[in-house]
Order: sequence, then structure tokens, then C-alpha cells
Amino acid sequence: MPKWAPLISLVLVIALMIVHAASASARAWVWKVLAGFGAIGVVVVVYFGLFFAPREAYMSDVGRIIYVHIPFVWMCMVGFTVNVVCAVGYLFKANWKLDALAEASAEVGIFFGACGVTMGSIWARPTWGVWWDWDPRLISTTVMLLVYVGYLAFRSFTEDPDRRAAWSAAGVILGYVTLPITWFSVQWWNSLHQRQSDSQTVDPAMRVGYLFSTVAFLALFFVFVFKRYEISRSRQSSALELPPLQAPAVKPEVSA
Amino acid sequence: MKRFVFVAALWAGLAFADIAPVPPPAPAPAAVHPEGIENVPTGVIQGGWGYVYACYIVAIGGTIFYALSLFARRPRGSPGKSGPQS
Amino acid sequence: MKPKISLLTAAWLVLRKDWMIEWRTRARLTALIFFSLSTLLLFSFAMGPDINALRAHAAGYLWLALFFASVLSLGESFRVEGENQALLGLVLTPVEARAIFLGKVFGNASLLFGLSLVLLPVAVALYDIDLAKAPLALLATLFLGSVGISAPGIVYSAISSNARARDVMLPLLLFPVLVPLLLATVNATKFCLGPDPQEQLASWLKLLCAFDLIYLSLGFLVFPKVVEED
Amino acid sequence: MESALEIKDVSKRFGTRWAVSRLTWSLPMGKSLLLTGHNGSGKTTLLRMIATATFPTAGEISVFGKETRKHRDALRHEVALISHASFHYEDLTAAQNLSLLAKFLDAEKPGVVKELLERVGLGERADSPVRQFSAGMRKRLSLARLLLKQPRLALFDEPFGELDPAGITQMEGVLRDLTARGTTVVLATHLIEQGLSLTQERLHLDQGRLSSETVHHQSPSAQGPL
Repeated sequence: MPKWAPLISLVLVIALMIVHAASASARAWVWKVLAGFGAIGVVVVVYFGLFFAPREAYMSDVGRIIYVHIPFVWMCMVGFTVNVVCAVGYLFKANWKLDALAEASAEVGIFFGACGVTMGSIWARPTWGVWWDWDPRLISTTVMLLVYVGYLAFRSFTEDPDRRAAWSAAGVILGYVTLPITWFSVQWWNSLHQRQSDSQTVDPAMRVGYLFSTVAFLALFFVFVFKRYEISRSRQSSALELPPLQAPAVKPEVSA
Repeated sequence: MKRFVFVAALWAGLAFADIAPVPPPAPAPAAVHPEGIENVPTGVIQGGWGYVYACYIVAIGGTIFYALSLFARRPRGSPGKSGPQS
Repeated sequence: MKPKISLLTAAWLVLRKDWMIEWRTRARLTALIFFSLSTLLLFSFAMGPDINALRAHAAGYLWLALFFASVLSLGESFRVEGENQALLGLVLTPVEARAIFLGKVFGNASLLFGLSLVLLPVAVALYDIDLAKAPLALLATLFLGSVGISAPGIVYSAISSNARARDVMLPLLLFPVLVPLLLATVNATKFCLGPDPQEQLASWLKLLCAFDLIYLSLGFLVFPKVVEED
Repeated sequence: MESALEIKDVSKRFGTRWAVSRLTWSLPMGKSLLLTGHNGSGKTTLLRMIATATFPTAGEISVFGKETRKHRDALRHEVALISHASFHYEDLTAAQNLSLLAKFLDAEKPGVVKELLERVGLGERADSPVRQFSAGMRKRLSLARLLLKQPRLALFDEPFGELDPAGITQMEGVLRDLTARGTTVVLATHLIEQGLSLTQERLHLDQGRLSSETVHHQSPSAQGPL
């Protein structure tokens, strides 16, 4: 895979995201382009990962898991970060769009995280000899997922939409602290899990591989969040219609 | 007061990042491996394609499954921008 | 308009009110103590008679007992506030929400701290641990741990007291967040009770302090949005 | 002239139900308001919004020219609410509940709590926990709470419910006393006769909306000095 592939595709994906955010008329088709790019990208990743990529120094063929494991866990963290940004934003300025986006990104983040942890567990079997181990990285990632599962469960167990939005935002800000803990856990506690990969520790060919894979899954991530966001918005709109006008003189002004 | 608390939180966060990693004694590598991998003298794991395939299946299958679930839950009725004004 | 009394005074009043209520409902407090005592006992039954294993894991059992007790005390704390909408009454009095947060955190923390002091001698009897090795550090650990449970606990308890299935919701929200705290407190307590060849105690205590500060600050900042509508 | 209470196109949603919808109304300074309507017509919600316990989903409410959402801290010193929820701690005694409030308001003087309890007829039970109180006694205690706070705007949600005849007379006396001292009173009650005699204006709610029965009336029996 050429060295510039991840960078070019990242620029492309981000440009499309900006177009999506900036122009309402483009919203109808941009996500389709991104979905198509993601789908093709995933096919490329599968081919690259399974047949083309060099063997990993210590793990040999098992190391090929890296091309799907890393993007999934990263997308999980991106999702939770988007979520917490929305939560903080909602507490500053109550806005239904932020609430919907927070819900969407949390769910997509949980999806990627659950898949990522599953893959990590499968990977652990040949490398560490166990499916699961007392390892800070595993524990903290799972804990982080549980925080967000609790977040979604709480949302579905609360009636009043206004209060639900504020409460879940407040709660998830406290829960987000688990994410930096997850990220740094490999450094704080010398764990079985290898450290965050960087250019010194990883062969350039592999690096290009998983970076490109990350971009492909980022495109899919964006599509998922957008579609999930539309679902949240339509649920909100069924609950948030204003009552019909009583006096004709009153101007229909709404602020939530 | 708010600002003070914010600074305190920031400071605490830095302290968190500063925790000296006093390593617990490194766990001994698993002595017995069900597939006899410990017999490989170089320590390079050989084979294990089954695990690789399993992971790729989880990744692709999970993605397709989630896409389908989003499709199943898609908003029906008036499509597009039916959400309330912020 | 400036509030008539300062934030800290108001927090102190809330704290005193919580103590007063605890004192007037001593029976409930006693039940809580016996609940955590029986948890300790159950651990020692479940783990069998191996006194060495029990001693090695005493710190973990102690903190798990406190964790379970904390769910009850936190739930109770907001059940009291929920009757007659007393919490809303405080907000309308008006009492600053942040003062309520501080008062209730330290009210609950003092309760848990007291509970841990009651549990220690029992742990000595059941698990044969030695308290005299680093008593001050042990007290500090217990106190910091109690605050660390209470700070996020109060926020989550306030939130979950409004949800359906609130008794399930509180531990579901709270326990994942408390995992780093559990790790830190159990390790710190272990090194207070047993040998500490690598002098790790200080770094765990530091982690505890950082945890407390982070959650106290975050709770302090978000709690007004929890108890007040916007 | 500034209004004591200004309700501008207020709607309030609870879940998927609108408790109050598109309500506009204003109450001039120095007048008192009677709020009527069937159960579930939105009276309690409206009172809670005025008391800054909750806020409108749309529209805004101003009390003494201050918007409730923005000036909630200032308004909470001036407004007091008697409602179904009495805001008391069940496990504390009547005296402890009141002295706690007095401390928060920085209004604690020796004897003030005892005096108030005597005034609402709870002097004998000052040291029993609220848990043992009957509904009427709780209402009296709420009244003591309100008197302790000395608000500019007093909100009463069904003050006569659960009271014995002596209690009703006493409540009426307090209401007259408050209006005589210049406190604005908003009274929500089903006892329309009593309500009309105590207030000058009437707002009738029907399913959260302004109803045709609403009148800016001059009650013939309104003797409150204005």
C-alpha cells in the first residue's frame, strides 16, 4: 500500500465531513459517498490485512489482527469523545441536536468498543494463552464500555426528555474520566498489552496499513453516527411538538 | 470559585498523569499453551489463522449487523428534517 | 442578589442536617452496619478457612463491603431528600446547589468513614490483619476512599433517584466509574496492612487524592444542572 | 407600570403531555390572584413555574419584572410556595425543620421558631418528628415555613385542603394578614367562595389554557386594603 494513501484518504473523508456539516443540501448524498468509500476501504483492508501485509515480528500471522483491532478501539474512543463534547455543550446551552448527537455517538462508540474488545480477547488467546487476563487495558476498556452502557440504560429509563438530557449529560461527564485512564493504563501499569503504537515501534508498512484502515472505519463511523442521529431526531420530534396555537395573536416562537 | 475548581481539576488531572508507574512484578509468561506454542524456541507465534479469521469476521460481521440494525430502526413517515427547532 | 450566607456555611449546614437525620434514624444506621458486617462474614465463609488467603485479600473484602454499603447509604441519602421533595425545598430556600453537593458528599463520606472504622476491628478478628503497621496512612486511605466513593456517588444517586428502576440504576452507573478507585484503595490498604517492599503506598495515595479531586471538582461543576432545571 | 406577575405565552411540557399551553396573563402590582380550574388543569404546574421550581418549555414568566430563569437566585428570596409537597424532612422535628430554614435564611433569632409554631398552632408538637404529623399539621408547618421566609410573593396551592375548620379560619386570617401587609398572593383553590373573598383577580385554567371564565374582576367582598 502506498505511503500516502492514509493521508490522502483522511483529507478526503474530513473534507466530506465538513461539506456535510456546512451545507444542508449536500447532506442527502455526502453520507452515501462516505459509506461507499468506507465499504471499499474495508474490502481493501481485508485484502491487505489477510494477504498482502508483512508478518509481524513476534506474532507472525496473528499480528494481522492489528488492522481491524486498532481502528475499532480508536473509533470507540472517538465516539465517546464526541459524546462528552456534546454533553458539555448541552449543559452550557440546551439544544436538542446536541442531545441527539450525544446519544448517537455513545451508541456507535459502544458498538465499535464491543467489537474491539471482542477482537482483543480473540487476539489474547494465541499471544497470551488466555481469553481474558487481569490486564489494566482490558479492564479499563471494559469498564469504559460499561459506563456508556449504563448511560444508554439510564436514558431509556427516564421519562422527561429535558431532564433526561441534562442528567445523562452530567452523568456521562463524570464517566468520561475512564477514557484517559484507559488510554494511559498501558503506561501507568506495565501491562501485558503493548503500548500505544508509534513510529518507533511499528514497521512503516504495517503503520500505513492500520492508518488506512482507521480512515476507512472513520468514514463508516461518521455514516453510522449520522444515521443514528437521524433516528434520535425523529424520536425527539414525535415527543416535542408544540401544542396548537390558542390565541391567533400569539406569534409562534419556540425556544427549548 | 468556579475557576478555582476548574484549576483544581486540571491540577488533579496532571497529578493523575504523573502517577509513577511502579510496575508490579511482570507476570510470568503462560507456561503451558494448549497448542504447544511454547515449544517454538524463537518465541515467534506460528499459525493462528483461525484467530485472524475470527477477528475479521467479528469486524465485518459486526459492521454489517450494526448497519442493518440502523436500517431497521430508520425513521419512517415524514423523512428528512422533521426534528423540532433547537 | 448575593446569597445571605456563604457557600461553605451553607455546605456546613447541609452536612449538619445530614448528620442530624442520621442520628435521628439510628436504627437505619445500625442496619447498615450489620449489613456490611455480614458482607464481611460472607466473604470469609465463601473463601473457606485458609487464613493466609483471607489475610492476603482482606483489603479487597473490606472495600467491597464498603462499596455495597455505599450503594445503600447513597440511595437512602436521596430517598430522604425525595420525601416531600425536600431537595427542591432546599433549592428554593434558596441554598446553592454546589453547597448541597459539598454538604452531602462529606455527609456521606463521614458515614462511610465511620462505617469503615467499625469494620476494621471485625476484619482483624475475621482475617487476622495487623492494623498497627501504618495506622495513619490507613486512616488516610479510608477517608480518601470514602470521599472518592461519595463524590461521584452523590451525583449518580441524585440522577438515578429520578429514574425508573433506581435501585439497579445506581450501581450500574456508579460501579464502573469507581473501578480505578477500588484498585487504588485496595492496593493502598494492602500496603498499609502488609509488607511494602517497593514503597508503593505513596503513589497509590497520590492516585487516590487525584481521583477525589477530579470527582469533587467535576461534581461541583455539574451538580447544579442535576438538581435544577434549566 | 411594572406587573407583579407577567406570563408571556408560556407552555410547559411533561414528557409528551402539555400541562400548560400558550398561556398569557398579567397581574398588576398590589393585586392578588385566584387561580381556579379542575384537577389536572395546570394550576400546580403554573405555580411551580412561578416559584422557579421548574421553568417554562416555551415563553417566559416574570415576577416583579424579573425573568424567572435568569434571576432565579434573586427571586427565590422573594417568593415562597405552599404546595402538596411540604419540603420537610420527615425525620427531623418541626422545630428542627424550621430552625434549619432559619439558618439558611440567616434569620435565626432565639425564640423565633417557637413563636411561629405557636402562631400556627403547633406549639405542643414542636419536638415530634414530622413523620408523625397528620396532613393538616403538615400544612400548618408549611404555613410556618412561609411566614418565616416573609416573601413578597406568596403562592398557595390548595391551602385549605386537609385543614380542619379552625385551620381554615386561621389560614384565611394569615392570607388577609399577608395581603394587608402588601404581600402579593396567588391562591389556587377549589373553594371559590373563599378564594374570591380574598383576591381581586381570577384566572381560570382549562387543560392548561386560559378559559373564558377568566375575569379581571373587582370582587365586591375584596376588603383587602390596597
